[in-house]
Amino acid sequence: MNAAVTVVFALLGVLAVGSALLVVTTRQVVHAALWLVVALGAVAGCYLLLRAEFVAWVQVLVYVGAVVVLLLFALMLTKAPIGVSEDLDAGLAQRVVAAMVALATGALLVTVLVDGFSGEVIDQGATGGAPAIGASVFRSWVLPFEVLSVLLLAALVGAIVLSRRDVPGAGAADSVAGGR
Amino acid sequence: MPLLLPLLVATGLFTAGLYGVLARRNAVLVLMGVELMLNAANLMLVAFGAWLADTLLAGQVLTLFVITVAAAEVGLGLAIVLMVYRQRRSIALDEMTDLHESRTAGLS
Amino acid sequence: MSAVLVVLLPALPFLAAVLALSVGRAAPRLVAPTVITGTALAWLAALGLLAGDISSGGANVSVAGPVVPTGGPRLGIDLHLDGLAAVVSFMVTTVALAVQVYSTGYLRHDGHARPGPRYPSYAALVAVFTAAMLLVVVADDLFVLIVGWEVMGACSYFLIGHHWEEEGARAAAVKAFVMTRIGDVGLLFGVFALGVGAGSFGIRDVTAAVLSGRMAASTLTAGGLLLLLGVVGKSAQFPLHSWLPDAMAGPTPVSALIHAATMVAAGVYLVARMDEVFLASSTTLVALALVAAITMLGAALAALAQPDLKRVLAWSTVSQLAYMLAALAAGSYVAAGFHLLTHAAFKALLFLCAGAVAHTVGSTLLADMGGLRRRMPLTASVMAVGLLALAGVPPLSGGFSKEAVLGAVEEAALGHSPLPAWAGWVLLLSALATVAVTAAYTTRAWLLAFEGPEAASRAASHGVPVYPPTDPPASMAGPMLLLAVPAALLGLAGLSGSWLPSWLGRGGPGETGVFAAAVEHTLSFGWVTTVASLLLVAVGAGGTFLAWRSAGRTDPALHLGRARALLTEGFRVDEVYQVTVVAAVQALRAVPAWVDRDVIDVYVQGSARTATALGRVLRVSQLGQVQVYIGMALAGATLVGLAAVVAR
Amino acid sequence: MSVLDLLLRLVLLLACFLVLPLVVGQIEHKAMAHMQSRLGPMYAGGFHGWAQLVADGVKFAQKEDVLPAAADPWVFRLAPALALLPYLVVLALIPVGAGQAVVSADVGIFLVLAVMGIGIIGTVMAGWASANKFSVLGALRAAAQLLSYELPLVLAAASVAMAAGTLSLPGIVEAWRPWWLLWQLPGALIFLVAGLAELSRSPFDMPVAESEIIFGAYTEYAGLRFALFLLAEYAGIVVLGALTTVLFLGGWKWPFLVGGLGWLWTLVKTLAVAFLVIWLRVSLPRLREDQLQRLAWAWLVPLALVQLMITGVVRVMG
Repeated sequence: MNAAVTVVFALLGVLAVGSALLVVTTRQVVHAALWLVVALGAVAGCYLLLRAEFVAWVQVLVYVGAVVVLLLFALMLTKAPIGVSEDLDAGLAQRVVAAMVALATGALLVTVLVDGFSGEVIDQGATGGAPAIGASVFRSWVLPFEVLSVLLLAALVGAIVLSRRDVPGAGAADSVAGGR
Repeated sequence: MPLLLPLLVATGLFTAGLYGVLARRNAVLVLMGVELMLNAANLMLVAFGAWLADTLLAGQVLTLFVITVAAAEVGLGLAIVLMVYRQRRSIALDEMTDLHESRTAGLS
Repeated sequence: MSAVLVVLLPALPFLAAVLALSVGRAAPRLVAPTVITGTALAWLAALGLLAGDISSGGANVSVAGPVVPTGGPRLGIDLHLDGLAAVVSFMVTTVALAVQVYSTGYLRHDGHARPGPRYPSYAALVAVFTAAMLLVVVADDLFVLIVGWEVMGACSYFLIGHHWEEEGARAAAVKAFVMTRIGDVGLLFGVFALGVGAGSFGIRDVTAAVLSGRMAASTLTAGGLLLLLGVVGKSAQFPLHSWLPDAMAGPTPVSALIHAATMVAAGVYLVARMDEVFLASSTTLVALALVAAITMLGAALAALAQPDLKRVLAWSTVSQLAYMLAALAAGSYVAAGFHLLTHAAFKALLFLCAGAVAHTVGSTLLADMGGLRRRMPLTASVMAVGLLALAGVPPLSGGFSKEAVLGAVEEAALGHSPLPAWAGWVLLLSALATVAVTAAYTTRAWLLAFEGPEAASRAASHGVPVYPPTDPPASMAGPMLLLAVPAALLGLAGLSGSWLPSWLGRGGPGETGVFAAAVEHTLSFGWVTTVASLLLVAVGAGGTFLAWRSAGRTDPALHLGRARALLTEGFRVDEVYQVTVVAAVQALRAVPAWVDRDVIDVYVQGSARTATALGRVLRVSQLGQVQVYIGMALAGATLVGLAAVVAR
Repeated sequence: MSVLDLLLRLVLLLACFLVLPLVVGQIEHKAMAHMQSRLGPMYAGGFHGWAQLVADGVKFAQKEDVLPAAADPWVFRLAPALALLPYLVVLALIPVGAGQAVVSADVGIFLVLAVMGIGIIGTVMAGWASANKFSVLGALRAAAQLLSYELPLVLAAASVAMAAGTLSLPGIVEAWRPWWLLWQLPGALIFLVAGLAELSRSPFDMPVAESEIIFGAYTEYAGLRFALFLLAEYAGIVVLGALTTVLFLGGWKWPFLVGGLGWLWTLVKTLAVAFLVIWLRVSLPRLREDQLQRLAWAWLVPLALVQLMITGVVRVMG
């Protein structure tokens, strides 16, 4: 891998971390979701540079295309306002503690990682094309794959049961404006 | 490319996500923090997979699985959030404390 | 062929038991045919082996199994059948078969076509017991023998506790288990001592080592005394005898099988099988003789005063077992084996008769009987055969075998055996006294149960429906009649002085040894003892009869006065145990109780109190806010990670 | 490929991206007009008003760029670009002839589907940032519609990919055989219907239903930004036509005139599909919201699964 890739990766990484910080600090709730799109897209770019092509596009398809849309959907259903909301963050004390815990965790991770892997170099990523991934998933990982499919089904059923209103005992009487 | 670069990026994402999970009141924003942390883990998986030049592509396959689980988690999480919103007209996490023990009740 | 039969001997009843247990719930009808078939097949195998033994003048069949790697003395899963084993296994299977058939009738409740719900497990346990006893008989290794020995004990426990809803049955089961266990500990250590001393746990290896003088005298004495402890426990000899009368709480067929003919005979059999070990050490031999002397007379006296027919028989069993041990102490395992056989026959017969009586009267108390001779003629006649045999009246079996024992003991008293002469005299006097007492208590039992007026208050006192006692059904009467034949005629086998010795022979070079000259291998009847014993029988029986007549056909034991209560309670040995052993244990039990309450519980309750107190403190942190929890968890995880980093 | 070559391809792509939607728009104007027994624009440019849309563009450019007072300015401004960009990327991946694509990707069809999903974010952003109830409703409808129809779309495309044994778009065309028209017919129909729904085209145009919610997410837009949304819609038609062509209609293949002129056949087929889309708009009434969801979950998804199963069976047997 040449230096250009490293530089691009570094830029993408800065973009990802920067937008991630904006996700967690912005005081406009929809902006958080939009910054999340940027962060996730940058991570997808990182995958591409690590030659995990398939993973990158799955990231775009599932995260950007579906997860973020769902998040936006939920934000709008819960009446996200335009402009600054004051009630997005917890109190100052909690934020300070949260920052300390997060920084401590980060510092620990950095310490461990630098200690363990400084000097290691990625020569060539294993190419993650669709055929290779497919072969791996359906040969070595077929059992976890099947388990995951069951998990997805369970999540689907759970989400439907949670959101339906004609299930006895589920949901409140009032309704919310929405396109369903 | 030094291996440390993607690892540090992942650490940054994780730290940011952790802060989001801990410091936000809005449940959807907390879920976003969780997504960031999951992405950090994914990035590490892919980076280590690339470093090891794993022919089985374990890192990438696990990343795919994590993405799948994350999708399921978001679907359920948002269903719960909407449910809570329907009940209380609010999704502030610090108001959802009904399950904690009341301070006046004794041990029973 | 013979080897296969030897293996099949214990295997068949065991397989039958397994089968019976597995089908017992689903098809209770099949249980009785299964166990009877298994026992009958084992009986056939024993018959075949016995025929071979008789025709060849001594069986000698060995089956070598796998050798267990112990790193020490040799431990092989070996079986061996000699003449003694062949005869005893035939006896065991015969009694077992009779008991199995008898049980199908005995466990049938009134008005029911089939045996009760506990029958499958009962029948299977009896079959397991039979298999275990046969394993003991044919074992050629002390550990194989112990396996059978312990399985017998367990089966005995379950079968005594058959009526587990009764307090007495439960207590008797536990008592039997614990008391025999005390003896078994001795047996186990004796086996260790002898096995290590001989370099092998094989029975014939041990006896060979004893005969060749390779074993140290101290090892021999210690091992023999420890073995004797096991024998005393299993064969209910003084001082570990008191469980046997209590074990009469079990069903009567069980009493017949286990507590008369087989399990209690296992101790005698063990001594007979390993008599070289006992004969080689005069200390052991004297101990054996004293145990036998004390037990036979004491138990016979206790039998004299019992108000319960089954307890009379139980005490007499204790007494008769002591007779066999006396013969062994005198050095004549042939006489002991002879008495073992005849006793098994007539005592099993007596128990089956007692069962028949109990079954129809609804009680085992002598006071509830009386006048049964007219009501139950068949039972009365076979009971008479058994009682006469027990009293030792020729030409019934017991007469001959008892004479053989007395003859052997007389030889010992005259100094013709390894037993010291003084011990022989003690033994002889005790045995002769026992003859008289035995005649007395058999006469008393007969008079009270079968003569005299019928007990009028029988029904009223026990709430049993009033109906006249009758002879038992065919399933019970058949085995009784079957057993009556050997009980009457088996003694004739002793007419020729050489038949029994050849049948009971070891059939191998083990016959010749340093003690071959000293040990009696023939039956001898002394004129003096024969005449003396016949006179004593007449005295005992006649005295009892006169006492009965003179006291208006009431219990002759009333003449015993104050001693009666003492004898009824078996010389109050249990009370002695109560004030010594039990009291000591109960005193000691305060120590673990104190440790448990004031040491261990303090920690337990302390941890509970600590947890409660900590809970009060930690409850403050339970705000119900999930982020606080996550934050704390992560902070903790970070600290742990930090510690790991720093510590490295 | 050299830099010059790449540059040339990009210029061509941009030209196509600007011209083809205009062509489709003009066809829509005229075809609708004639189907409704009227003439449509006739004067701009001369022959049958061919320059009408160019004139419209100039008009849009002249209009004031209105920003609602309560709007979120950044998101409001960014939304049209985000709605348009994915179609540009997708168009770059379409192979017009053998080896003739601006960019060739190994996982082409997957990439296309992934990128097309992003477009909806532009619509949602527009709807939310407009600070208008109708706009939010429109955005919500659009998002719900996209989430529902993404599944049959992906499944139908997966069927073709399975049939061809590759995810590469040129590879699919190479593997295509005429009898696939029959084999993959249900998949093609599902793909077309789901694509229409993703584009919010009639009869799935509830997100922009002018009689209910004025113009949905685009209500507050005016001038060039509105033009960009319109452009995105027509570019979407072109992309849908091109994708249907490549996946189900054999791309550049035809019984004759193959050598070198494959791109012509691609163009013809694409425009034919685009015409079909216009035809449907004129012919069918708008579905209700619940009918739309029912169609997706009760018909298209099961049908797509059946198609996938048939494809699988044929592949394994063959």
